[in-house]
Parts: sequence; structure tokens; C-alpha cells
Amino acid sequence: MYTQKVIEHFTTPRNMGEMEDADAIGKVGNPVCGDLIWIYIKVKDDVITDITFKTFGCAAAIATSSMITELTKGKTLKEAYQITRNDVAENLEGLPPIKMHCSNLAADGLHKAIEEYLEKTGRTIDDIK
Amino acid sequence: MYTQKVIEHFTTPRNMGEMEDADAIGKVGNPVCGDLIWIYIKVKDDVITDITFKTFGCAAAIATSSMITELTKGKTLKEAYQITRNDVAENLEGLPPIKMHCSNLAADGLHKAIEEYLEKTGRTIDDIK
Amino acid sequence: MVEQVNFNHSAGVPIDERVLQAMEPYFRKFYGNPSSVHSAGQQSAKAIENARVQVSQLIAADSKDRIIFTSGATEANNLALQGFAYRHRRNGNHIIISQMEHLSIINTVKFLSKQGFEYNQVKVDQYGVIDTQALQKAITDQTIIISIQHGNKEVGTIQPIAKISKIANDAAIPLHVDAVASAGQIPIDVTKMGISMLSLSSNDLYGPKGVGALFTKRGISIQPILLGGGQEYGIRSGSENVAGIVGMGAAAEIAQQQLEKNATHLRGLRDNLIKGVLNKVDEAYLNGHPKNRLPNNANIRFAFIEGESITLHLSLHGFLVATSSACTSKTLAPSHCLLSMGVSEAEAHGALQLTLGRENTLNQVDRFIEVLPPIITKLRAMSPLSKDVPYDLFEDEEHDHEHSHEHD
Amino acid sequence: MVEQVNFNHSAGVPIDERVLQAMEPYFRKFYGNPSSVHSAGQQSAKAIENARVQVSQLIAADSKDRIIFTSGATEANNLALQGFAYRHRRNGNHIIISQMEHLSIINTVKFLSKQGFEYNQVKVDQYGVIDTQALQKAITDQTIIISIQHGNKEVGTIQPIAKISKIANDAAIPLHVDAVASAGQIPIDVTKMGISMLSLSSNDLYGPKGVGALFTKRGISIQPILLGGGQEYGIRSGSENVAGIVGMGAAAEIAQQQLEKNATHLRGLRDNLIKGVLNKVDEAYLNGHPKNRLPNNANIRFAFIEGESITLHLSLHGFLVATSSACTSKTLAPSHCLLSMGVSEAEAHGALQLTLGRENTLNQVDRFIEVLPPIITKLRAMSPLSKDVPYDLFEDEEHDHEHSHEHD
Ligand SMILES: Cc1ncc(COP(=O)(O)O)c(C=O)c1O
Ligand SMILES: Cc1ncc(COP(=O)(O)O)c(C=O)c1O
Repeated sequence: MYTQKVIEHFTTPRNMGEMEDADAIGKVGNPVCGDLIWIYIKVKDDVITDITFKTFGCAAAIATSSMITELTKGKTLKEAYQITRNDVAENLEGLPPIKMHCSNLAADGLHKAIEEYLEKTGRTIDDIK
Repeated sequence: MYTQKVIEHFTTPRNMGEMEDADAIGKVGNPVCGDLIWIYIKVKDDVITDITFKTFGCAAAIATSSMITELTKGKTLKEAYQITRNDVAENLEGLPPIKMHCSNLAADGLHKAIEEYLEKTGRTIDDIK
Repeated sequence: MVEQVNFNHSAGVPIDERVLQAMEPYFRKFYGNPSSVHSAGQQSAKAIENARVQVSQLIAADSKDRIIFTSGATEANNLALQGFAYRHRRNGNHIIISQMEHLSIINTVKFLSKQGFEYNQVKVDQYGVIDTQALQKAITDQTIIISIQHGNKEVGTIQPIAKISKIANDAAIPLHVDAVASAGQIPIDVTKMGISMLSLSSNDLYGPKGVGALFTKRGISIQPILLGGGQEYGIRSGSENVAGIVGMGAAAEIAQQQLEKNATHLRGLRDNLIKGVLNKVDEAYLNGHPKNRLPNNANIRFAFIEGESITLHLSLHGFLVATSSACTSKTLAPSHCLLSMGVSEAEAHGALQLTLGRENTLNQVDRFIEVLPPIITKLRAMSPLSKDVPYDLFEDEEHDHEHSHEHD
Repeated sequence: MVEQVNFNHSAGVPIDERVLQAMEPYFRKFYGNPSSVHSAGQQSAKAIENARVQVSQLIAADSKDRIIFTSGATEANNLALQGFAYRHRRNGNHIIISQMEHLSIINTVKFLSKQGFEYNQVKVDQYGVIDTQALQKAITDQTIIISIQHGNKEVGTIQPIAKISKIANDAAIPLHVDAVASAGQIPIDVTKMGISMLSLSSNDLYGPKGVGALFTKRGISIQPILLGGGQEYGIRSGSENVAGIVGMGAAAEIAQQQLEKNATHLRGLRDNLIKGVLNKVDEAYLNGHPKNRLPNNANIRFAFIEGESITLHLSLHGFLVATSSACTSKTLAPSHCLLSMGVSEAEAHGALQLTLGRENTLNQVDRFIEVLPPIITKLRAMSPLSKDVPYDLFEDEEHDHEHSHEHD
């Protein structure tokens, strides 16, 4: 049911782990629903220089977390904020329909991390858009 | 479903055919119900000297007709009147449960022929019992 | 031993070897539950979807329509009628069927009539063809569904579905068609024919027994009969009979591919059989429509004799055939189809139902035509009935046969 | 490729080769309709009666009782409850089941509750064992039937049927038992156990899918769901799935003969499996009853991680297992059994459901115990949850995950 790409990101996830000195953390999901994604970002000059994740969830949740970190690293906040759910799913060469909500969650986590970072620096997303 | 004995009487029925000079005919059944049995008897000194049948009906109806003629020939009217449905079925080594009514019919035909004969001679079955 | 020849395909069809081969991996290897995420389960799920496509193609269904797999045609018919009636009760309580329907339709509407529904059984003519005017008249503002069979397995008559569907569609009433006997025999196009629901049986397509399907057109909603895990679009719960469904799919595909070839072969046999028997035997009559009949069906009535005794003689010559005689049925009741067509109860007893299959040959038909006439002659010699002593002599007589049975 | 090891027998069981061999003649040769008079039909009829005997022996039924063959366990459960409820409506409208029942029971009583019936779902303890006092209290003068499962396929718990049956019998209420998961695993004696109806599934006995049976004790009358030709004592119409029924019979006979041997083998594997995993993995908990559990079932819950990701890793090592995680179900709803046992929704996501089969070996279990711990470690390293960040931190949070889904 999963593409080869999903399996690969699931078994050898990129950028996995806590980031001790993160500039912001985007926490989304709820274990009650079976998915919890934490996205840690490190930002310099509005560029995401480092990004990691920790995820409780199914294979799709883990693979989308891994993929979003890969898509994001080195991007400006603005660019990163434009990454959509579809970008994640497409780069994984598709997700089963019933798992599409998992790709939402990873993108939401990234967006939340960015918002949190902006808030810390007294801005909103419109300031950099 | 039928015993070898039933098949044998069905394929080579004994005493089959009309009897032109019958002393009495017992007609039972109804084509609407799928069975019609005519039993012809010839009687001398209250002994059934000859008996034949004609039957419209299923294999069981034909085999029981044949069997009852065999059981009856040479018997006195009294003896013949005592032949039961069970005698017919037993001598055929059994009938499928759903076909038991067919053995009723052949015995009924014989009894009716005897009654008819007695009536012609002004008696009832009690007179010879 | 004599060669066994099956002219009784209405009582069961041998499975096609190719179908059995298609099924085998699903017994041994891919036995996983289609709902599970594992490869074995996924393989089962794929196989079921493939079978859905194969079945839809046989009846030219659209990919938006549904094929709901069931345990057989009886369940498909029950699901169609109970499922539709309960779901649409608010719109009316009246159901129309015909006199020719299978018991799985008739007894289902009888059952529904105890739950507040009403039904009409539209009458048929001497060939078993529905009286479309009577159908038209039977429609009320309470009518929610019309169910008419396509072909009749017993007497072979094919109904004018196009006409019937026009009447139904003009009245905006969905039409359910029981195509158990016709599918694979004659072309079916649910879209062109304007059919909303259609029942199929796997075994009649040379697939395994215990599988059937209900087609429902997009937009037709029905209520489930069997509740549970929500399989089959939530309309038919129960772990899927994967091997069986795969078998039905494979059978449908073969049936579709070979439809013209098989129909031509069967029509040839059937016409030879009918002509041969009617030529050689007096007082023999074809039941059902002379032209609009299923390619594999010949139903012939022999006056003055009873069907079971004919079939038993035939079986001793290796021919397996059925009779419409009540004597072979569990209830000892005569065929309701023949009675509806105006055949008397007495005459109905003498009807042979010959249903041919792909594997039958002209040689077998020729041999049958040789073997049958002496059997008829022998049984007629045994029968008290004849042209001079016809059935109707007895019409008013007391049924003492039944009496003696009761006193037993 | 790695050896494929099936520890997921709850999602489908491979058919026993001997069963398949017993079935084969009924596909190819004896495909006749059991109601027909011909030898092929008669052979089918005999084979079905033989299967009835084989199935009755597995559950020690009396020859006066009935075994009604159905299309599976779901149909058997539906027939038991719908059939009994409708037939005995005059006596009351109340049905008692438990929280642990399969969806084919729960959804059937929910359906019946829309037709004027009412039901209670008796609660269970932390091991999934029915609260018999609550059962006793649930009985009203309207209660017409009690339906409790014997064994639970998901968590393995076996119910105290003797106690339950005493309560039912004292109140003169018939007891239906869903024995789908327990039959062939542990002994069943319907007579001694005081059971009035009992559901069985063929596949769970290593027979074909698409077949099941409902046992009804002499004197228990139910109404048919599927109407038609009157097969199966008039209670379940439809041409018989002869090969399937023969297969179920053969499977029942083998299951009965090998019951003790298989159960001992499976208990050995199961106990090794449970002990091995619980020894090697921290924060792992057995779901279901520690002692009164099905010989083939181990259900283990791993804290802080989600089940589907465990099963996927395992499958890459060749092990097929299931999870109670909602993420693998069609509805994305968590297991109602675990919730009833007091496991939280969050914890339920981490449950593995390991169901063993006859063909599994100790070697496979040993390998599993080697393979699993590193997977758990790896996934826990990935999870934001831990002893320091437990589930309940999140209990009150807004479910923004679902929100974002809705706005999509
Ligand atoms: C027209 C028709 N519909 C439905 C059925 C019921 O099929 P089954 O007994 O396989 O469920 C039959 C059986 O012969 C039939 O002829
Ligand atoms: C206890 C129980 N009853 C009934 C069923 C329904 O069985 P089926 O889906 O084969 O109809 C299941 C299925 O797993 C079950 O576990």
C-alpha cells in the first residue's frame, strides 16, 4: 500500500531526533488520534539552517515528517511556509487516500514551528510574506 | 435415492397393462396430484387369479403398483385386503420418506378394486373378514 | 458404465478449470483479510477490485456503479428487494414483480408484505412473457420498485426488458432485474437497458457456488441486510470470500469473452434438441417462448405421463435432466411458472427441463433424441391416460390421494 | 527474501490441504443441486448431511439440534439475533450483549434498535471479562435473548460461559454464543454448557472462507433473513455452497480430532512469545486475561509508540502481525474492546495483536523475540512521548489534527 519512497523514509528517516538548541518547536497532533509530530527548527537570517523531528504515529506520519525536513532545510522561512501538504505527498510519490491526513499533519507542524519562531521575533507571517 | 428393488420394478414392471375382462377396477389418485393408479383384478372363488395395473406417476408410483400386483396374485380377497402400505414399501426395500405416499396409493388402489368387486357381488368387506 | 451427460445445468454447473486455477492461490497463499495492511491482505483487496471490474464488464456497468459481492443470487435478490424497500419506505410501500420470478423474489416480497409492504405479481402470456400493459396498470403512486427477471431458468423465456425498463423509467421507478439465468447467455448492458439493480450468480457463469453479486447503479441506495464490519461499501458485511469472488470474476471474464461463441454453440444444440424431440414424439409441446428463449434451455411437455419417471429412465441411459414435475420438489407443489403460463397442474407433471452447458455436444443431443422416444412410448403404454382418457376427466374428482395421505 | 511468518491468523487462515482435497470433487464432479433427484445431486445432499454431522461433533451437538450453514460468521450472528428477535418479538424487545462483541453482533443490535428493540451492552473488567453481576442486573422481563462471545479474537479473553449460561438459564432466556474465535481452539459442548444458539466460521477452523454455521438447539425457532427456495430447513435459502460446506465439515472434523494437540502446541508458542516480549521490552503490557485466553492469542501493548509503524517494520522482517491501532482500520476508530477494558485511546494505538496458527514454530517465535526489541527501541527514540512526556499531558488539548483535516 505504501510507495517505495515512503518505506525508505520510514525505515531510514532523515533529520530525526530532538534539537537541544532549537529556535522554535511546532507541536501538532494528539496521541489520542494516533499522531503527534514535533518539528524543531534552527533559523539564521530567516533561513532554516537546521530542522529535525520527533514523531509518534504510523508509517505515513513518520515518512511525511522525514520528507518535510528534507524539503525544508536551507529554505527561507517564506519559502518553507509555502510548502504544502501536496508537496509532501508528491515527493513521497503518493500516499494511500486514507493516509492523506498524515501529510497534512507534517506540513502543519512545520508551519506551526515557523509561526512560533516569528512570534518570538515579534513578527507574523505577513511581515515576511 | 431409490433402492435397487424399486428401480427393477420401475424398469421391468410386473403385470402391467389393461385387463379387458377384469371383474373389477380400483381407480385411485388424480393426475392433478401427479399420480393415477388403476388396479384391474380377476376373481374366482374369492381368490385373485389375475391382477394388472396401469399407472400415471413417478417411479415410486410405478414400482409400488408393480409390487402390489406381485404380492396379491393368487391371494384370497381377504388376504389381499390385509396387504398394507408398509408391506409394499418393505418388499421394495424402502422408499424415500417423501415418496411414502405413493405406496399408500397402490394399496388404496387394490383395496378399492376389492371393494368394487364385493359390491358387485352384493357383499361388503365385513362379509368376508 | 454409460457416459454421463448433463442436460441439467439449471441444478448446478461444473466449475471452469481456468476459474479453479485462478482461485487456488487465494486458498493457499493470499488468504489475508482484504482490510488488513499486509501484502497478503493487499493482494486479496486488489484481487477483489479486479473481480469487480470483470463482473462490471460482463454487464457493461460504469465504473461509478457498484458491484456488491454476496453469497449467491438468493442473497442478491433479497438484498435488492429488502434493502431497497426498507430504505425507501417513506416513498411508498408497493412493489411490482411478475408471476415468473424465482422463489427468492416471490418469497421475499411475501415476507415484505408482512412488514407493511404490498405487491403485485404481473401476469404473463402462454409463453411466459410479461403482459406489459398489465405492468403499466399495476403501477401506483406507492410503487417504489419493479423487479422482473431477464431470463427464466426453467422454461427459458426471455422478458422484453427494454420495454419494461421504458415503462419503469417513464414512471421514475427503479427497475431491478434478476439476470441469474441470462447473464453469460445473452448480452446485458445495464446502462443501455436502463437497469438500476441487477442480480447475478457465480455458478451460472461456471464459477464457484456460494458467490453472487448485486449491481447497483450510481445513486441507488439500499439498506444492508447483514450488519457487521462494513465490508462491500458497508452494504454487505462479513469477511470476504476472496477465492470465491476471484472465481466469480474469472468466470465473468470468460463468459463475456466467449459469449457469442457459447451462445451460438448452445443455440445450435438447443434447436436440434427441440426439433428432434418434437419430430419424433407425438403430443409433445415446447414450453416457453419459441424464439425469445435462453440459448441453453429446452423445456418440453409430454402428455399423459409424469416427468420424474421420464428422468429416471433417462438417467439409466446416462442423461441427467430435470422435470418441472411437482414430484421432484420438496414441497410437491407444481411449477408456478408453468401454471402461470396456463399449463394445467396435470400437464405440468409431464414437463422435462433440459438445460445445456458449454461442454455438451451435438453427438450427445443426437443420442438423446434416439433414447427418449422409446421411453415415452413405454411410459405411455403404462399410463391410464391417453387421448381417449384425457386429464380433464378428473378435474372435478375428489383428491382421494391427498385424503388417504392425511389419514395416515 | 526473508521467510514470511504469519502471526496474523485473525485476518485469515490458510486452508488446510486436506480440506481443499475434500472440496475438490464438489467443484468438478458433484456439482449437482442437493435438491435434485440425480446421483450427482444426491451425492451433494449426502455430503452436506455429513458436514452437518462433522460440525455438530465439534460442538457436541445432539442429532436433534440443527446446524444451519450460512455464508460466514457475520451471517450466522445476524441470523441468530435478527432471526430470533423478530420471531420472538411478542415475548419482549430487549437484547443483552457485551462490550466485547464483534461488530457483527454490535451493529446488528444497533440495527434492531431502530426496529423497536432495545439492548444493553454489559461491561467488562480490565481483562475484558464480562461482569456477571452487571449481566444479572441487565435482565428485564422484556429480555428475550442474551448473546455473549466465547473467545475474543483480538485480545484473547475467554468468557465464563458456564456462569453466564447459568444466569441465562435461571432466567429462562436463551443464550447465543459467538464461538467464532474459540471453536477448534478450546473444547465446546453446547449441551453441557447450556447454549441455545452458537455461531461458527469455517475459515477460523482452517476451512474455506465464505462459509459459516449457526447451531440452533432443538426447540429454538428463528425467522429466516434470506427468503427463497427453502434450503437449510427453510431458514436459509439459496443454492448450497456444496464445496464450501464440505470444506467446513472436513475442517471441523480435523479441528476436533487435533484440538488437544493443536491447543498444546499453540499455548506453548503463545506463552513463550508473551514471556519473551515482556522480558525483553520495557513498558510492554499484556492485553486480555493472563490465564483465560485463547491458545493462539497474544495481545501486547507498547507504550509511547504507534502500532502500524511496528507492524510495518515487522513485515520488513517477514512477520505479518496486526495492530489494534485505529490507524489500520477503515474508520480510523480505535478498538472498542481495548477501550472497554479501560485502555486509553492513546495507549490503544500501541497494541500488537499476535494470532498464531498451527503451522507456526517455536523457531519463528524465538526469531520474533530477537527482531522486535530493536524495532521498539528505534520507534521510541523517534517518539516525542516517553515516561517524562506521557500521553495524559495531551488529554485536554484541542485535537488540532482533526481540525486541520476538516478545513482541508
Ligand atoms: C432466476 C433465478 N434467480 C435466482 C436464483 C437463486 O439462485 P441461488 O439458489 O443460487 O441463490 C435462481 C436459481 O436457480 C434463478 O433461477
Ligand atoms: C468473534 C467474531 N465473531 C464474528 C466474526 C465475523 O466473522 P466473518 O467476518 O468471517 O463473517 C469475527 C471476525 O473476526 C469474530 O472475531
